[in-house]
Amino acid sequence: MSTNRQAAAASRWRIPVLFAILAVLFILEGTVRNGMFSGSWNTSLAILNMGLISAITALGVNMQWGYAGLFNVGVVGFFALGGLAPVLISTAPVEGAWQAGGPRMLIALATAVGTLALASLLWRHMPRGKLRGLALTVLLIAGFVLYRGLFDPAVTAIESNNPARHGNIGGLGLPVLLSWLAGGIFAAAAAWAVGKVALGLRSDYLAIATLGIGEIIIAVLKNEDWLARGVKNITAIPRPVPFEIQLQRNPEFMEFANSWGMAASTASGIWVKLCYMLLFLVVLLLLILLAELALKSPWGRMMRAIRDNETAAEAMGKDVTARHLQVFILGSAVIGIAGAMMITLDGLMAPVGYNPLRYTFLIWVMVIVGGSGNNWGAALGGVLIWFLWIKAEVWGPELIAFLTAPLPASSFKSGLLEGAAHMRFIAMGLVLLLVLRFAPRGLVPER
Amino acid sequence: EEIKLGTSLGFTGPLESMAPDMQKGAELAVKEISDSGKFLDGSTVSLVQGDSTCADAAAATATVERLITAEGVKGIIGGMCSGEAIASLENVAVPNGIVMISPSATSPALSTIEDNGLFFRTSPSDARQGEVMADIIMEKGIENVAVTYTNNDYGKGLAESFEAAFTEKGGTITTNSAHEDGKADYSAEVAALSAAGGDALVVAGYVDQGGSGVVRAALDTGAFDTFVFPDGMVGQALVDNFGEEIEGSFGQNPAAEGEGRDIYVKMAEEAGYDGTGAFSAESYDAAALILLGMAAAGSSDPAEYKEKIMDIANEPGEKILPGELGKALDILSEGGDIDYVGATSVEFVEPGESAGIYREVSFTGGEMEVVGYR
Amino acid sequence: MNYLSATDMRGGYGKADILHGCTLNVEKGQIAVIVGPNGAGKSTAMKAVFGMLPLREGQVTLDGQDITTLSPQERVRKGMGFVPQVNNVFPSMSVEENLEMGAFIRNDDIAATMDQVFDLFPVLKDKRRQAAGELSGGQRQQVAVGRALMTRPQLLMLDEPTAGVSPIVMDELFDRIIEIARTGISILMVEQNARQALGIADIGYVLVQGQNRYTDTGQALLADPEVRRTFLGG
Amino acid sequence: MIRVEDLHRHFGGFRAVDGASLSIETGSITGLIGPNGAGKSTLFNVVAGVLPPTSGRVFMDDEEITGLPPHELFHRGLLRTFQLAHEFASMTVRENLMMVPGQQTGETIWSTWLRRGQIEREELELRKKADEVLEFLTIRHLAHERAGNLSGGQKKLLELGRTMMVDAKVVFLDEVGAGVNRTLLGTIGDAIVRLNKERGYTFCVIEHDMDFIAKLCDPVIVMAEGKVLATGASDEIMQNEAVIEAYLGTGLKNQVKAGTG
Amino acid sequence: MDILNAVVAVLNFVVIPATAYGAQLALGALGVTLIYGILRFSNFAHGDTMAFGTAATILATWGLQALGVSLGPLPTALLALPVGIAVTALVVLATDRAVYRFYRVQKAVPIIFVMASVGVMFLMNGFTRLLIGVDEHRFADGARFIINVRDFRDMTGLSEGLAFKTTQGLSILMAIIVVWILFWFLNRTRSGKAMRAFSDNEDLALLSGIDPEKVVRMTWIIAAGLATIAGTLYGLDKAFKPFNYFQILLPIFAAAIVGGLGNPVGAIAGGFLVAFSEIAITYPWRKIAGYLFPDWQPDGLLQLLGTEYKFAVSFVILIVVLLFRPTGLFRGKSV
Ligand SMILES: Nc1ncnc2c1ncn2[C@@H]1O[C@H](COP(=O)(O)OP(=O)(O)OP(=O)(O)O)[C@@H](O)[C@H]1O
Ligand SMILES: Nc1ncnc2c1ncn2[C@@H]1O[C@H](COP(=O)(O)OP(=O)(O)OP(=O)(O)O)[C@@H](O)[C@H]1O
Ligand SMILES: CC(C)C[C@H](N)C(=O)O
Ligand SMILES: [Mg+2]
Ligand SMILES: [Mg+2]
Repeated sequence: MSTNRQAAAASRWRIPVLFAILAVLFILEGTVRNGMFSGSWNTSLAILNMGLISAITALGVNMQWGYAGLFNVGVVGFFALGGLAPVLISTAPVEGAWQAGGPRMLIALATAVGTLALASLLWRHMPRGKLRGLALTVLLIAGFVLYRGLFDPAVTAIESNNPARHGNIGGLGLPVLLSWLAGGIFAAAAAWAVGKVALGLRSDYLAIATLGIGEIIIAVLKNEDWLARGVKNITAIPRPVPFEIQLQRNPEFMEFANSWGMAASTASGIWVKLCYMLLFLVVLLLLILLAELALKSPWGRMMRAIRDNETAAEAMGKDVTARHLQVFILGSAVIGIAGAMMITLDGLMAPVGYNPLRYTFLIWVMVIVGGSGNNWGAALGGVLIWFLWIKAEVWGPELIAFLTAPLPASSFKSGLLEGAAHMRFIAMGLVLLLVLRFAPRGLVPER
Repeated sequence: EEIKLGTSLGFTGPLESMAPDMQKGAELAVKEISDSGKFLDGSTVSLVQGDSTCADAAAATATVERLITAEGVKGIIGGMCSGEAIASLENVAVPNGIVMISPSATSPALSTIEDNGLFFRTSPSDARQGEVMADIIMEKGIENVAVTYTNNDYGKGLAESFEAAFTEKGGTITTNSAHEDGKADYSAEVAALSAAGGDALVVAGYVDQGGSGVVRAALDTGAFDTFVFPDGMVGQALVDNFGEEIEGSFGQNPAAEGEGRDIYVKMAEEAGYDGTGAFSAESYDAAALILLGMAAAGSSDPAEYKEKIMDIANEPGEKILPGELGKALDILSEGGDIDYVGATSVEFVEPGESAGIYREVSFTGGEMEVVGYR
Repeated sequence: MNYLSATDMRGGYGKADILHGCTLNVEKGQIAVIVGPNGAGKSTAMKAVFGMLPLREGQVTLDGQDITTLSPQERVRKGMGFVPQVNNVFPSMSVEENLEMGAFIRNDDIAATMDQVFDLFPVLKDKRRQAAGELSGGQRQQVAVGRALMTRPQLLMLDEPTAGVSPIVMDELFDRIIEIARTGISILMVEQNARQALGIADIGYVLVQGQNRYTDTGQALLADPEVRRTFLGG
Repeated sequence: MIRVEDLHRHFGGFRAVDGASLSIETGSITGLIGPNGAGKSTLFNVVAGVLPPTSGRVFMDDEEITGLPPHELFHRGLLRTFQLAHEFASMTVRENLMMVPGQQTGETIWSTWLRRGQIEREELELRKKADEVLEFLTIRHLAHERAGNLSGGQKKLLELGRTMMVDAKVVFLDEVGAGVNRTLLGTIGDAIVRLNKERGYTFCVIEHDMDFIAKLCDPVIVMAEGKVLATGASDEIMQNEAVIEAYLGTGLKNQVKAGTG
Repeated sequence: MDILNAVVAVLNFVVIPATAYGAQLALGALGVTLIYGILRFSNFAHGDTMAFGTAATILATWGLQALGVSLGPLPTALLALPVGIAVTALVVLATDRAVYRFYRVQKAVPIIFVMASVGVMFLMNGFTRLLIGVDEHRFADGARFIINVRDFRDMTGLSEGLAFKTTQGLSILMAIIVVWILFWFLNRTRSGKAMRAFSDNEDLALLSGIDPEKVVRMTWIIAAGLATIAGTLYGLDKAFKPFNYFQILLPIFAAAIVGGLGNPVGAIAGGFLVAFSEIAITYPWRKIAGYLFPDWQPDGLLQLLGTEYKFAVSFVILIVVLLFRPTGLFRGKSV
């Protein structure tokens, strides 16, 4: 018992201390210039901003894994779907696109959804047997033919509308912050559909299903040009913050920058990044607050019970399926929000970039290193791992230069130095293994 | 003064095998200028390497951010792939007012991007290559082709511009379908292409990626034996990989007539790397242009030298080949004019990209032969 | 001389000790039974004897040899067999394979021993090809005991072997245990079915909070009203 | 209360439950005994909705409940314990109990953000209740222990404790006694009787300890090979030839010896 | 004649490539499934282990070629394979000693092992590239074809050709041999049974006198062997490029999981299921229709879905399979 209390006392300080260390890393990155750090606030803040987005993503994954034990390996898919929101909600409408095929497209999509809904009704309400199978097949085939009949011409029409520049359906021109919410909703809707189908699967089997769904979502984003130009990318997505150039042309800001003794470009860069940082921080803290409130209450207890033993939780009256679906949707929504935020930050939607290594596994690393089941841990892991991932680009080659320094010049040494870029992976691997070694349950363990 | 330039190339990621030779190209130009001692009152130049990963826009942006704000580079050679190049240009280079010259980002989207005159590229937009390729194929009397492209903005953009040009000229495209890079197996793609048929297969992909995989599977199954290779495919690797198997195939890549390229390849050989590697020569030119621009402006401030780049790239002036950068510096310091030709016969059109002179190659007897320029 | 002698064992799972100087002795061919309330540390003591728990103090000797520092699998080779209280079968292996695994360290012919086990637990013979994880609770328990018997140990340790087995099988089991003991094998077992178990015990230990509370012959313990009331359910 | 009609549950070709029909009267403490592998646990699992039946129907208060999911049965007042303890291993013992009651305000996610006060109050109640149950089961001192660290018997107690957290109508106990100290088992028996008398719970108890069955249960149902073999008062059953042959055995000698010893 | 043409076309473009690819996936999936079954975690480093093993084999092959050794029509790499396996086994054992053992002693939960394997994946990934570089290597020598298209046409007079590569034949043959040996080992030998017992219940295995460290070592050695063989066959058939070996991890995992994790038969079935669904579903039937119904001139390609969705299709199939068999075709484990 006494050991318990000691552990509790230790963990009370653990979180602030770790966050303080993290803050120091970023301050060093912003101020000190040597082989390890760049000494640029712009760099430091840029890393931090993406780190905050990663932290939110990690938070979403943590909800699914840490609270409920759902093994979602399709993170990249939900993240990408969230990224679709700024494109569809906030970019300017594309002239002629809607007239070309908008309504037809909506009807086609409605047909598809309707067919599926009808099919599931049929499945539930018809008695078992051959007839049911037959009816279902006929319905699905008819629905598919009808859908393709409506869908294909609509796609052709939209995509042939100025394909070099547009060829997509365009956005609604709404404020970009709204699209963050929409990103969450997109991802949540997909999660609902996926969850309905796949949540019956356990652990690694769920993993492969979600992995597949992630790949499918990415494939759709890449190949359905009418949606967001596919691999041809959408650029110039609106921003919620001023452009650096605008600031540089603003005399007041210039004066302000001068009073700090900073060059215009540096100051404007920092300013913009600080604006983003504030926005991201607000979102992150709000989400953590909500998550903590939920987790530290009977809801969270119920989730842990379900994670520990589904059969028993079910026998104790908890609707495991519904809860799984709920938390899967919530977590995905959070991932979607993060996805929308990243696209806003990048100002670019490039589906080719969505690769699972970066947007699924790296996020998983963040969650586990941070400490799964713990919101602060996940956030910490998110920022920290992102920092290391970026710094590994510099540290890797430094490391190998250091290691090979004593070697005499030879082709072996130059070969090693040439491969220095790959030290990025080695450095990342080492960091991961070291953290896991010294904090096997994560930096901030669940309890 | 010590001036720094940065490279932002995909040293890790799907094009990791292409990046090193590009880096070497840039290094060669930097070294040549730096060692000449004639640059901006004896300033030295150094090159800072950055990893753009080719695929991950966020990582590329972070890299360029570091190069600019932390390393303080005055110009960037990169990005490598169009998507990532656009992201880092819009998010970092333009806000910070730094010049970026990409050796290899060829997406048509970059022609119209808002860049404040900061972005240039030593490769042409793919919009042009489509036309050239269509001409070449038509002239061979082939009217029926299947197209497979790597599923990114480069591949798709090229495939679309080619399709438009080719059908315009009366040809037929039996299928125009994508392949993903880095997949384990391309049998399905080849099966589909073969079923669609066609007298030749246009492979708008990367030679050390899915492009080769598709060619391999197509050869093995006998689906096609004539291939058309655009820039992502043309390279020594193609000859090494397939040798006589692709007898009778042909292709084109941006590279201009003249000794420039041969000189560069020789220089590269002396420096111990392969100068024929895709976009390696373009990287040399990109670095040279930035530095010569600085020399012409007499300043390393991007806001000033960005204005000079079009001037030095085009006529009038004395033609400058690779290895003659010292001479160029001399001319510039005397206030003369130069017309940088470089390794790829640089000729810039508005808004600051290579006009697009292509070299037509064919594969006979296990060798790649240059048959003409257009 | 005791065949097994575990003296003054101290140890636990984390920082806190569960065993506070517990001593267990079994002579050759004897049956020793440990009883006690839930959570007294009976299973912990068994694990300690088997080397699955680091001891902070105390010593375990087998046949006069000090085995305190040996690993569990080395103790198996010294002739100890153990049936844990939970997780005591290989769930995805067939019943037959479970028994074979029991004989893993033996190099001689195991067919005869297996027949003996099947004689003892006839159900298992019918279910020999079925995965142990699909058996009923009591059948699993029988597989678990059978597995340990396959080792042909010199010292057989059983943690609640009769939990969940039906009366008829339980009687069989106790009869068989007596028989085994007669062949010179020592038995150390934990039982909640204390009255039957103490009935056949040569020596009984009552363990409370990691300490020996009473130690006596089985019959004597059964006769002690205090012991009966507090530990044996009246 | 519970009626089972011609229930079958097959595993592949094996008939674990093979046409069992039985009923559990409201207010009774019904014993369910039978040799190992008779199909008792399988029957439980089918009734409790864990396994779908191959055929046959289950009724509760004349309403068909065949195939309803366990959580729904819980809300109808049907509770069960598991033969192999199913504790929530990483949660504390007290949390294991506190999570049981349904309809907690704090279990809907919106209320965790909006109705903190209400939740606080409910939690206090729950904590008190949980502590009472722990007290009763003699494991109050373990309230803060991880449930996964409990001893085998303690886990069984926790299983039982969970059913005491809510007002149930019918409780299925699958071998609560196995591995539980006999003195404590006596107390548990008393508690079952008390819950039955005072709160009107109906019980169905699987147990191999015949003393326990005899003291508590009336009637007793005997299963063998997936079918019901006999039903009756416990002393009747103990004399039943078929039951003795299939289940009890004649060799009660140890027990007798112990009883007189 | 036309029917024969149709059959040959399907064989050439669907059956043979899918079978060879399926065999390669199956071998990879066997390694994954073995680790999962016995050490109970999904080993993300398996793809890079394959890459490393192949790199080692290639280096050995070059060595042999430099010595002038050759296997005639068979690739020299087969001779180099034992060297590759040995080196990989050593590396993998060292990794276990340095990384995984620690967590085993701690009895860490599987996800920690998974993450540790991600760390190992990064390391191996880097080391392989340092060892052999990032470029593509072809190391298949010997005869390329058992039958090639031209010969087949000349032989049969059909207009469709049929190609069967040596490496495809090798892949299939090796898969059969390796699988057979593995089965025999796991189900018939003492060590094999000890491995299964260990996978079922580690503590009880200990109580039965099984040395857990020995089991673990054995598992890693076999996994290293499987990885090297799978990687080398794949590299021989396609080409070796370190980057691709991370990509192939995806279909390999899909195969292992859909077959039922921990179940070797499942891994094999899964490998073929994945390969065939990728290749067969997106196959356009126009040519075949042309042979079978010469009068019919369809406009489209008669393709169910474009090849850009081939992964999507194969995953949809996997998901459907899992919906009906939640732990895979052959009832796998789940931790
Ligand atoms: N999943 C399964 N697959 C195959 N057979 C099974 C499965 N579950 C149970 N059985 C078989 O069904 C029969 C009945 O098992 P059940 O668990 O219902 O017995 P029980 O009456 O509860 O016995 P016990 O008193 O030993 O707990 C047993 O013979 C068992 O082998
Ligand atoms: N893995 C563990 N980690 C921490 N504490 C444990 C662990 N296992 C058991 N304990 C604690 O040790 C004490 C003794 O447990 P043990 O299993 O030895 O009891 P037991 O006498 O066998 O009880 P039972 O009759 O219920 O099986 C218990 O209070 C239990 O909570
Ligand atoms: C490296 C190059 C082949 C890149 C390609 N041209 C692109 O724009 O993406
Ligand atoms: Mg115990
Ligand atoms: Mg049972």
